[in-house]
Amino acid sequence: MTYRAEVFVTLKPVVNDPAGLTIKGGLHALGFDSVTDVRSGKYLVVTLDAADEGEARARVEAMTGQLLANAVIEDYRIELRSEVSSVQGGGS
Amino acid sequence: MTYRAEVFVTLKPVVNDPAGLTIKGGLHALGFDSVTDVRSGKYLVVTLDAADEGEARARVEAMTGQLLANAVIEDYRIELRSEVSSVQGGGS
Amino acid sequence: MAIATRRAQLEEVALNEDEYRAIVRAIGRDPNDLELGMFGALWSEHCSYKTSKALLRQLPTEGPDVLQGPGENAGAVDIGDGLAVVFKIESHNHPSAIEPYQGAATGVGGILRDVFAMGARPIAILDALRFGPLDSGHNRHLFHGVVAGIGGYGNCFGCPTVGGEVHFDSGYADNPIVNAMCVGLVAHDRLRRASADRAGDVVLLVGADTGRDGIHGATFASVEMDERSAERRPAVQVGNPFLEKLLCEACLRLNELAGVTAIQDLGAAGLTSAASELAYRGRRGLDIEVDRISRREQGMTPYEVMLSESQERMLVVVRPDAETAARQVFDHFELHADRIGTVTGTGRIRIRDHGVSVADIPLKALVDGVPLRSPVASFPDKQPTVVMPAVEEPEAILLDLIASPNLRSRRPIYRTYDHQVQDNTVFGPGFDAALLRVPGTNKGLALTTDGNPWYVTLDPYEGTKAAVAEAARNIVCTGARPIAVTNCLNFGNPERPAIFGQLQESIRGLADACRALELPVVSGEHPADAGDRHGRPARRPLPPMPVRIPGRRRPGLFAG
Amino acid sequence: MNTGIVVFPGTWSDRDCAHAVGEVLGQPGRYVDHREENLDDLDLVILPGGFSYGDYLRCGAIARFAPVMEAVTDFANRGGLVLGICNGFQILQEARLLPGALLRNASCEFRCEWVNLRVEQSESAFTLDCRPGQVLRIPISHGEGNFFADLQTLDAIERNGQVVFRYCAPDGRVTAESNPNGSLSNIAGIANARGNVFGMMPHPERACEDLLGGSDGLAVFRSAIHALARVAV
Ligand SMILES: Nc1ncnc2c1ncn2[C@@H]1O[C@H](COP(=O)(O)OP(=O)(O)O)[C@@H](O)[C@H]1O
Repeated sequence: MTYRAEVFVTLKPVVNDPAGLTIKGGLHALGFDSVTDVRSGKYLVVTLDAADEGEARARVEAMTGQLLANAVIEDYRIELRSEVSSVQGGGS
Repeated sequence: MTYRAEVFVTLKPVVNDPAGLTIKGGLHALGFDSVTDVRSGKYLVVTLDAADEGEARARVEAMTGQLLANAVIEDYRIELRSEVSSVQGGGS
Repeated sequence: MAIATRRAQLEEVALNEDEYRAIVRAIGRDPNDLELGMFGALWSEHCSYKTSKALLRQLPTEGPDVLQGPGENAGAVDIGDGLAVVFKIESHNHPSAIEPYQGAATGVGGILRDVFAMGARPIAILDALRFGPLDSGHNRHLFHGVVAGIGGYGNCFGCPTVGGEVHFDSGYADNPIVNAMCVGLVAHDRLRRASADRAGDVVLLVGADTGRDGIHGATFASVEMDERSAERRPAVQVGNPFLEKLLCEACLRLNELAGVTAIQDLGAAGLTSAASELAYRGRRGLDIEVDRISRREQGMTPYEVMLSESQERMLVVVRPDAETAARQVFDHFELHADRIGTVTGTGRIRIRDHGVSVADIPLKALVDGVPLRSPVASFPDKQPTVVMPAVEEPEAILLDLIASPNLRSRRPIYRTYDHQVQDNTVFGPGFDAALLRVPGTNKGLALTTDGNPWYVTLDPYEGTKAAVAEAARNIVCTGARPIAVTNCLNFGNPERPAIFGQLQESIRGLADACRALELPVVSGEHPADAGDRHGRPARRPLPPMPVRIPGRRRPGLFAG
Repeated sequence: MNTGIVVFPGTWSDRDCAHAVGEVLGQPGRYVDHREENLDDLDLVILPGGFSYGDYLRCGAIARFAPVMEAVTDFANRGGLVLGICNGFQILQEARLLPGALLRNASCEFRCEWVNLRVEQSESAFTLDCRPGQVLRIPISHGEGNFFADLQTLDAIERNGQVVFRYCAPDGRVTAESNPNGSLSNIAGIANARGNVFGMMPHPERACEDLLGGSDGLAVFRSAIHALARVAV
């Protein structure tokens, strides 16, 4: 089966977010004064093959913990979707 | 009312994604061979005040179109949540 | 073919009926879609200089120190000690107007490839920029994006950006000029000309996979059919400076190997242009198996592959017995290489897709057969006049001048550029000209770009001469002697009489100034996409000049 | 001082470091490929600056898993001297050989300019040649050099004397204006608890010749030479 995982990586709340601040400033300069806060993060879409959802989730957790996020400064969240994989229909 | 909008900005599928490719290579090097694709994008959480959901959504659409994403190379998606704002309880 | 369809097709590839007839004469039949697309690309103003070629012949291009004049990836000049300096300037105006960060970044990427394709290690970047006034949000967006893009690419690649210039004027509102210059160093005996002159050699395509990038107007509706095709085609690319760094190191290492015949970068008109020019320069032919090329997307047609302008790709031509050694170099840098064809003795470029011939064109016609155009030139009968305002409050005027965007400090720009990496920067940005040490010698190299857009608008001939003179003065101020010039003539579409008139005058000025100063012009570009939105010419050519300091290294100079 | 200079894909100050250590200081050394696994011949390992793997995910995140990093970790655990400069510092943090993390500069912009560094710790292997409080002038060149650590960690490294350099004014005062990137407590360089692994954002290899603007960076490399000599005695 093919799975599509969305990984959201954000800076921990205690960590300063200069990019978010800069974007907020840019929005204010454009007249969007009602914006009170912007936090910036990463959005990664990982497509992977796995036997079942449990395996897929375990793999994405592992790769996020090891590589995609840095626990010193970042939090993350994972959302998993299964996809109709090309193999399914073919019966190969 | 205070709203919290999540903005997901991704490169259009036809656009080259060097970061995604490199991350995929990194995952393969770590032994995550089952990963077939990685696309990298931005995840922005914007907090803003607006009279109602319609206004909030219109504003976030406008700021995304103007600043947060460049339609030439990027797609975006917006998810809006209303938040219990501190003003609510106060009855002001 | 129905006339209406053909007219639409010709419009797509920006060729006219006369040019179409010339193609039919050259190949003895109607071209197919792919062939017409290939002619459209190589016969474009951008690749062929069909309009400006005759004018550019006026430029002095020879001199005792010139090792390579215009016509190669970049020019090369002898600086003694067995070393050559290789350099060129190029524009990326249109992509930068659409996506300033990536447009500028890929502009830097393109000019870096031109230099390392010659076998030279890039040692410096300079950027010459023009924007509309910064009180407009859009111009600010363009300005910040372009500056960040230039820094983003150069900093990541590891080549210092040591100088440049920036001007603001309403003529450039929404239409920035983004020119990037790259300078490299190479030993004479390693200087490479991209020429495939041995039949039987193997052609390798190295680097990024090929995507539907930059196919732009040179595409037919009839080939692509569905409406969504435009959407499938990104107008701007995302650059990959990391991959380019690996490509550069690999090419420099290949340059040391025996059996490597040619290295050529892929730029405008992609593989079509790179392959054709390589083979034509070597008076040979080329067979390409287009299905061997790795693609980024499924379902790409030979047309799309041959005309793709995907960045970070190089063509490498090697003797069959050197392929293994070349592959070892690519493997070391974890680069992907496809063997896509062979050099032949036919004088033709032949493309096959899964064994079926899809294009077969004589190279002479493709590379050198474009009928030259000589558009009408018009010259304004009166010089525009500028009225000097009365000076009433000199103190206030002085303060205004100091605060004016065209005079104020450029430090906010250049401190975002790594101007020191490679450990040779004696004077970085902030001086009249940058000064680099030439490693391993007691020499320095002074570099600058210059051009005053207002002078050029008022009088293209005198304005261009003034630009050369100012650049020469900047060089001399560092204690160096000017030795050569590259140039980027940012005028608009030369089909317009007023613009062609300006171009004509500007080139005459460039030629006269360079002759007077005994400076050869060894490379340059004439971008056709530099018009401003009012149809006025973008105001300025810039003749940057890399220069040598003869004599001893000067002690005790401080940068920073 | 047999020096190994590690080259990752995307590293660029490898050649600058080789120039400084090899040509200016005349020390022997070699480049170390990121796939190598044996560093036994070396006295000092330098992880130079650059954009390893384009810094696309996070600076140093992918490089930290290169085979050579296991060898670097062993080398460090055996007490070998390891110097991480700029991207090298980021890689050492990703590898957890040094504490904390380096965030984007507070300005959100890349900065290339000369800065002043106050020597906070002159017992470190890389500052032996300096006086405490001495001010060194060395350039920075980075977009992500904004030092961060949680309060507990920050407290610990301050107490242990692991803070080696702080950004300062030319007269040595540690001020907000002299902080080029928003680093916590103006921290520009830190060592591990044992003192043999050191990371700094500024580029000492760019400050080894007066012709190029200054030679204060030599102190870092000379200190390492002296530290090794001391061990050998
Ligand atoms: N876009 C730029 N990129 C890099 N350096 C720049 C840029 N613009 C200006 N500079 C540097 O700032 C200094 C002053 O620029 P400028 O005002 O154009 O000088 P001048 O008019 O004296 O030639 C020069 O040393 C130049 O190299």
